[in-house]
Amino acid sequence: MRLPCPICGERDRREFYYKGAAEAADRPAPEADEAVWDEFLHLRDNPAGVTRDLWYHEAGCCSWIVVTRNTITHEVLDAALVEDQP
Amino acid sequence: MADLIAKTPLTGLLPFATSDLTCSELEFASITSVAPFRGQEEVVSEALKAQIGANFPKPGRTTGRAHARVVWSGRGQALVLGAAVEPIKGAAITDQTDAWACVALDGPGARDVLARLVPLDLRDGVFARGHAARTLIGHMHAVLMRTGPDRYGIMVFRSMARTLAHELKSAMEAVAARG
Amino acid sequence: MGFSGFRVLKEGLTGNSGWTPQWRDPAPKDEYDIVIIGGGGHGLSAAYYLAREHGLTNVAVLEKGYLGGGNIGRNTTIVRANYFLEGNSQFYSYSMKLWEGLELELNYNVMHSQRGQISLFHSDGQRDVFVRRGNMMRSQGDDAVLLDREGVRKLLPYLDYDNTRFPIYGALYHPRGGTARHDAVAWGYARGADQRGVDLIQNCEVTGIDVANGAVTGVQTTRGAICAKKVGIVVAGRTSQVAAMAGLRLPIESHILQAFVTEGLKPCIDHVISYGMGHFYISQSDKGGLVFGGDLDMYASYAQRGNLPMVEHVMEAGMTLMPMIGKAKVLRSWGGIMDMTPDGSPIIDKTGIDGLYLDCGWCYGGFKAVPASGFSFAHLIATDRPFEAATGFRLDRFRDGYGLMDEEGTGAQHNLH
Amino acid sequence: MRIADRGLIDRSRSVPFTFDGTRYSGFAGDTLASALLANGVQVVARSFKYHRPRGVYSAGSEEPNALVTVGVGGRQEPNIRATTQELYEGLEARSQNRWPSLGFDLLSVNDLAVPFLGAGFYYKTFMWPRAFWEKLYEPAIRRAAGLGALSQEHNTDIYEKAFAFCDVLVIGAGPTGLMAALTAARAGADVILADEDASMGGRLLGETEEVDGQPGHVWAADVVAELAAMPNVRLMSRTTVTGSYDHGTYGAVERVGHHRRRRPGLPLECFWRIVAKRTVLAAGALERPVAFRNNDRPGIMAAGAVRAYANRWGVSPGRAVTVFATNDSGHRTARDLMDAGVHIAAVIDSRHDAPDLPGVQLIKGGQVCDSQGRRGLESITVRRPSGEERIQTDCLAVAGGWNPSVHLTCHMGGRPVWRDDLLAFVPVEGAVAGLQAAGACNGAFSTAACLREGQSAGRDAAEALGYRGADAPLPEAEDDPYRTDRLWSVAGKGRAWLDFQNDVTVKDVKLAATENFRSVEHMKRYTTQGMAPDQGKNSNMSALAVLADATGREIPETGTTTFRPPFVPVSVAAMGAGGQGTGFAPERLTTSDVVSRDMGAPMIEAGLWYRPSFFPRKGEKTWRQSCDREVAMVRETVGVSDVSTLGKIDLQGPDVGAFLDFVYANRFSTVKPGRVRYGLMLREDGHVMDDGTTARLGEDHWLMTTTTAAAGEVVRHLEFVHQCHCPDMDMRFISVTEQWAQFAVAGPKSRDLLNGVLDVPLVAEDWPFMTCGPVSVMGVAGRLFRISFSGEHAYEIAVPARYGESLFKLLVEEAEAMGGGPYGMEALNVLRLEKGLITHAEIHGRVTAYDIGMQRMVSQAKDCIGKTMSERPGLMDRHRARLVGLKPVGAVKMITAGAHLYDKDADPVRLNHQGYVTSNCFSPTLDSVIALAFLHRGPERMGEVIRTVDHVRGIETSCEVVDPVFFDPEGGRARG
Repeated sequence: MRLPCPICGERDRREFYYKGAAEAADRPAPEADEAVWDEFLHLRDNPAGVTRDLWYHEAGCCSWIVVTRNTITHEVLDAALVEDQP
Repeated sequence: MADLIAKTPLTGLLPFATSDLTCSELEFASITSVAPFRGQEEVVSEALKAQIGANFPKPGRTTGRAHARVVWSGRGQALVLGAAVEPIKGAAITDQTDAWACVALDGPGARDVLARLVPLDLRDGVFARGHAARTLIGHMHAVLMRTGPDRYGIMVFRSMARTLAHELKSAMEAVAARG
Repeated sequence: MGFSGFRVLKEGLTGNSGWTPQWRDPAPKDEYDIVIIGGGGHGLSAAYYLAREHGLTNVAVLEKGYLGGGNIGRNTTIVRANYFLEGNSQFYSYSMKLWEGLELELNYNVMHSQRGQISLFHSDGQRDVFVRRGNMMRSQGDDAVLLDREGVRKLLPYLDYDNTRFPIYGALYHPRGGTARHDAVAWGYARGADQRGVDLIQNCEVTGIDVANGAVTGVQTTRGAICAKKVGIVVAGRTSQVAAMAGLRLPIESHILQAFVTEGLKPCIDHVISYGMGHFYISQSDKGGLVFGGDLDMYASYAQRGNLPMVEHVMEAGMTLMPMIGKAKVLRSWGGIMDMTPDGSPIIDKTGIDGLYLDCGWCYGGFKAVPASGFSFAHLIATDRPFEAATGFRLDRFRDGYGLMDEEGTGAQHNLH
Repeated sequence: MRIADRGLIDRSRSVPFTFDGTRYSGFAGDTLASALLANGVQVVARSFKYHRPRGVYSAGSEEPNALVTVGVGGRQEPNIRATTQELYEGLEARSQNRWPSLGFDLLSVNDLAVPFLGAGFYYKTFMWPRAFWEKLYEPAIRRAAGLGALSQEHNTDIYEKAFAFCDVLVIGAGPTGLMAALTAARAGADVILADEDASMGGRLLGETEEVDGQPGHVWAADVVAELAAMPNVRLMSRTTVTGSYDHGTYGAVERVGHHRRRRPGLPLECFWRIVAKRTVLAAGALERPVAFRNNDRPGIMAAGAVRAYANRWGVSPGRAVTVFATNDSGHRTARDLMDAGVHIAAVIDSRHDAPDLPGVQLIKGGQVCDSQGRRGLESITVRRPSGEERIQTDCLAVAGGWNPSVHLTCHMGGRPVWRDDLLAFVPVEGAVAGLQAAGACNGAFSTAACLREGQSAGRDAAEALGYRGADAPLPEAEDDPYRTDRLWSVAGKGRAWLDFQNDVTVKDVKLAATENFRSVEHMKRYTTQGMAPDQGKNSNMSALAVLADATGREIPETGTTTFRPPFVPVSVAAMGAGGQGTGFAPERLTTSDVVSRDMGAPMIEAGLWYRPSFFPRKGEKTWRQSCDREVAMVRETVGVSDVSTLGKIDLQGPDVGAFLDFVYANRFSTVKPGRVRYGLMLREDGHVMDDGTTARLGEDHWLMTTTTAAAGEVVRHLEFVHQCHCPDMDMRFISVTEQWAQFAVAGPKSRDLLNGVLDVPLVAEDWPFMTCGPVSVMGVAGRLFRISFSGEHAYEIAVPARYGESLFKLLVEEAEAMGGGPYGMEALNVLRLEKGLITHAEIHGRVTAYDIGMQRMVSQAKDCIGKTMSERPGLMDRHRARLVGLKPVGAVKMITAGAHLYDKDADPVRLNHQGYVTSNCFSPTLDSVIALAFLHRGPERMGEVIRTVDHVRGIETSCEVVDPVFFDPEGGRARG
């Protein structure tokens, strides 16, 4: 498996750490409802198809990356730095 | 009272050579990490240029020359090898001189040895002289740079010097045994 | 038709002409009291116990492919009861008791083999954690023996004791742990459920769950609509999708776990060995193949196949621990879909919808749970109350923080358990 | 039997070898199989279940029967295919799965019990009595099963792994692959051509058909020579591509040393990860058998293999050869053998309209329905409309049609599609991104078609990458149409084998269908069809057809089982190369490592680091003696310990304070330059992640420390928080763990000791507890931190790592002169336990700040990672197990970590469980065993007497619940 790091280019999967669904980057306000925090931390769409998830180029440039990927085919559709996300 | 005695990371572990390949320790007078603060990339690059004659490198590249080389070492970060760096306004500077075990792998077949350890495309058109990468060597995080047609620089954390030497030696022996 | 050695002899002498189907292939009826979605190990087991324990036989199991085609047929067949957290420990202990009577219960040889499971440790700190585990096991009447390095050497003389990366300090030995023939477990439960009147319906994919006024009324399938008073979802690997049909969003992320089997070899590994430092576990099947596995590939996936970095990691772990397996050749690798939860422990619970029940989140520990999971799920569906040994598997524990069962201690990141 | 003047072997070089101890001789270029056949060895193995005698069946890696063992001890390798094992001088091979000998195998009695050993028989019996399964039945089954044996000794061979990258990977160097590689390479693409065989050419090496007017093997050799001379081509022979993986990654195993005597340093195998932008699969096709009664007898072989043995190795597997064909492949075999002067007793072709074959007895519309022979084949029974007849023969060549090797196109979930004109499955296009199948594996069976498809696939691959060149001209070659009869198994009584290796017969498949194992996956699992070392390469297709027939379905409707990697079995040692010994993970060594070992300190693993356990002195017999002394030393004089392994993170920038406030539970922005503060870091789920001290070195410059084990995790976490949650915070951080060697100097005389090495002595008022600052250590710029993990007046001194060893030596010498010395992890642990300080034994991932009595550190005045979730009711519940100290108060003075806690009079059973012990030690300071534990409602139960029970060790102790800080609770010693 190869992933396109926006900084380093295409690299072997073994250079990356995987965290999970991209919503882990969208932290709720501290005072948000318990249910909102439960959604953020625990509940997942977990799609069988296109998903967005967070990878860390740990053995590379140390960027956190949002990868848009298909969980059935493993096709990679996009990769972008989390920092550059709107 | 005696002075403190300095010891390099690979003392006693290298050099090592096979018939056409050598692996030896690289010693830099200093290694300094330079990380420009937000929006200071240009300023810092200019300051570096003024100080040591080399700009801040683009990702995956080195700048400068043997005794004052700047190697890109990650997101918003580079290592200055050799030349001392005075504080630069607009950048976080840390002394990393003692943090790295540095090795030069030199000779025909160097790429074959690296192919046993590094998950990178090292073909000429892809990883040319002046290129650098953060990657893995074996299971170790590394900085890899190509400094000549058959010459590469490899850096790993100091504490892993013995493992690095062992991995390189095994790969060199296996390559040599194929003849 | 009963199975026995006598029967095998008799059939053998009469040309093996008297064998009959081990289960029927009924057409789905329009309505059942209970529909179980998912004909895997847990679903078949639940159906069996609904009939066996609760006399509920107007039950259908709907399977989109073939019976036992999911993780029950794609695992490393390990059966153990060595959990240490309240909630898990009693459940797996109960499951072990069911395993120990399973052949006679099902009249099916599932080859449950209590060859002993050995969990190695590599530091004093790890030893202390294993002792805590062993004490939990012992305090509920299960078996756990602390072995020192020499004790391990006696049982496993072939490990590398001198030159391995993480030296072996000792092990927690669980003599009742072992393996079972995974497919046979599915088939045994299927045959037992079928014999008691449960309809096992293959090639029948559920495409919708019908809910009216907050209560389930049935399911839509590729073979037509089926009404049901109660519906149980037990579809590891597709849990999130099926639950979404009822509007549920679950604390699950699905991941690949690869496993491997070598060519058949003469007996050399007599136990189940767990090597935590390398995320590696191994046993030898009755056919002689070394069956082993490692950690998740670590990225969400439904592909049922993995990639080389984890393959290599597993093999390297095997080589540092037991370099005698180096010349065994890997014949086949495969990947299962693991429904990972935020604490690494499962869910058997009601949902917010009346009559809709959930049995999921088995991470990569589902095989050994098959008997007790089915038993507990059947109890929940039949009585609307959780079975005592499974009360910890609440769906909302993550939200309120009560009774989290994070055996690994790695926190609310699904893939780390 | 050797045939004169045939083959590509080198008859000038004879090669001696042994099989089961008997000496034989072959020629350079032979495989073990060709040499055994040349020497007339017909029986080479025993089958898996019935222990039937078996002979060589094929000439490739798909071989189902001829599996042998080579080598002994750490080099013993079972299940080597005699068909791919190249002969070399001194090769010693042994047969397997037989006892006492290949000729007389006791377990062949299984063959008499056949009626009782059908598919799935074991699911129906061996259930009574229960205990007999593990004790009697299972061991017997296990002993009988399996093929070869491992020696149970550590591997002694070298294996390696490597990466390779290319534009175009061509898999298989037959006519298709050679043409594809040549076309792509001439266009300018970087090409890797990988082939399983020692010589490239594929089937051209075993056939007599001409290419471009010259023998096929000559054409192949010319192309290989051209490719070898091109700088953009890499030829990888003896390399089997074993699996396709995501995004153009392929696994491949190269047999580097199997074909020769061991050469020192030479790896036996190399496992390659090849990354290709485009791939041409030219894997060819495999010839399938036809099932008929007793079709497993030695001497019955694949027709293509029989003529390959004749054409490539100059061997005839028999003196009177018969052929059983459903297609023209059998005719070619007959023709080639006749040309070589071998007697063809008969050709039996199931096709009534088979083409004529002059010069032999051709039985059109006939079928072979049985075979006879004591060990090997002696005769066959042929059925034709007019009746049955026996024909004497010692070799039957079976041509049942060709199965394209679609495997690599299916590893990523692709399902092959059925072609009724070929009676075979072919790859579905696009099943593997970037891969194109061509030639025989794509259903193109003539040489000309292979060359055409190879050329076009090579061109497409190159063009897709922007390379264009003139095509290599297409050579002339045979373009015969392919047509095979629909014959999978011959009707009749008795056992007709499908899977030779697992002894699965047509009857077994039918029984499975009868018992409603109708899904192909059910049939496979119930009968074990296709699960043997050849992974069903020889048998799956026929078994599928038999199942389709038995269940009244068409073949495509019945479907295939899933093709899984690897394509051929790959050794654990190859894929796990580098792992044996200590290579599984890097070893991290501190600068004091050598000195510590020289002092006799046993080293223990911590994270990936090695740290000294204790420093034994003369006369000390146990670790406890050393540890007690080291503890006393620190409490009374001074001790030195290397703490460099703790993570150190340098943070700079105007927003560091705000950042630290966010990642730590407590506040840091208020720390003054020159001061140090202890911090607690939470995970977002509200549990404790790590702890450590952070020093403010300057206004915008901070240094965070982490625990050794969590250093990597913390850096990753900080990057996550910064990049994902607060990218606008202006700051930079970097690990400086490796830059600094850092030593704890602890004890009442610590300042005195330091003053011996510092250029400017410490002034007490300038260095109160929890301060930091720069120091000069014998002219070297260092850092000093007044912090304590022992509860004593203590410092940590840091110098650049190059001076680490030297400073450590010096500190130790000075300390010893003052009555102190170095201390190791054991003493460090005792010192911290006496002070109730936590490590990851306590913060094990399931505890909260509340559980460890630090809930007040979670600042209510600010947000931080983990704060909201730490306030979940379940995490604040007063019944949670919370940190306490324990001291024994009864007759038993031992408390052990891992013991469980119970009320004093309660039964020690799970339902009464009250908590557990996390850490324990003997405290020489207090002359007592002490322990830290988590106890339900712990802090409310001070003074209560409870019971610890260590069931597995059989220790039960009455304990008093006490404050976790056992020693100097006011902290006067550390501050003083």
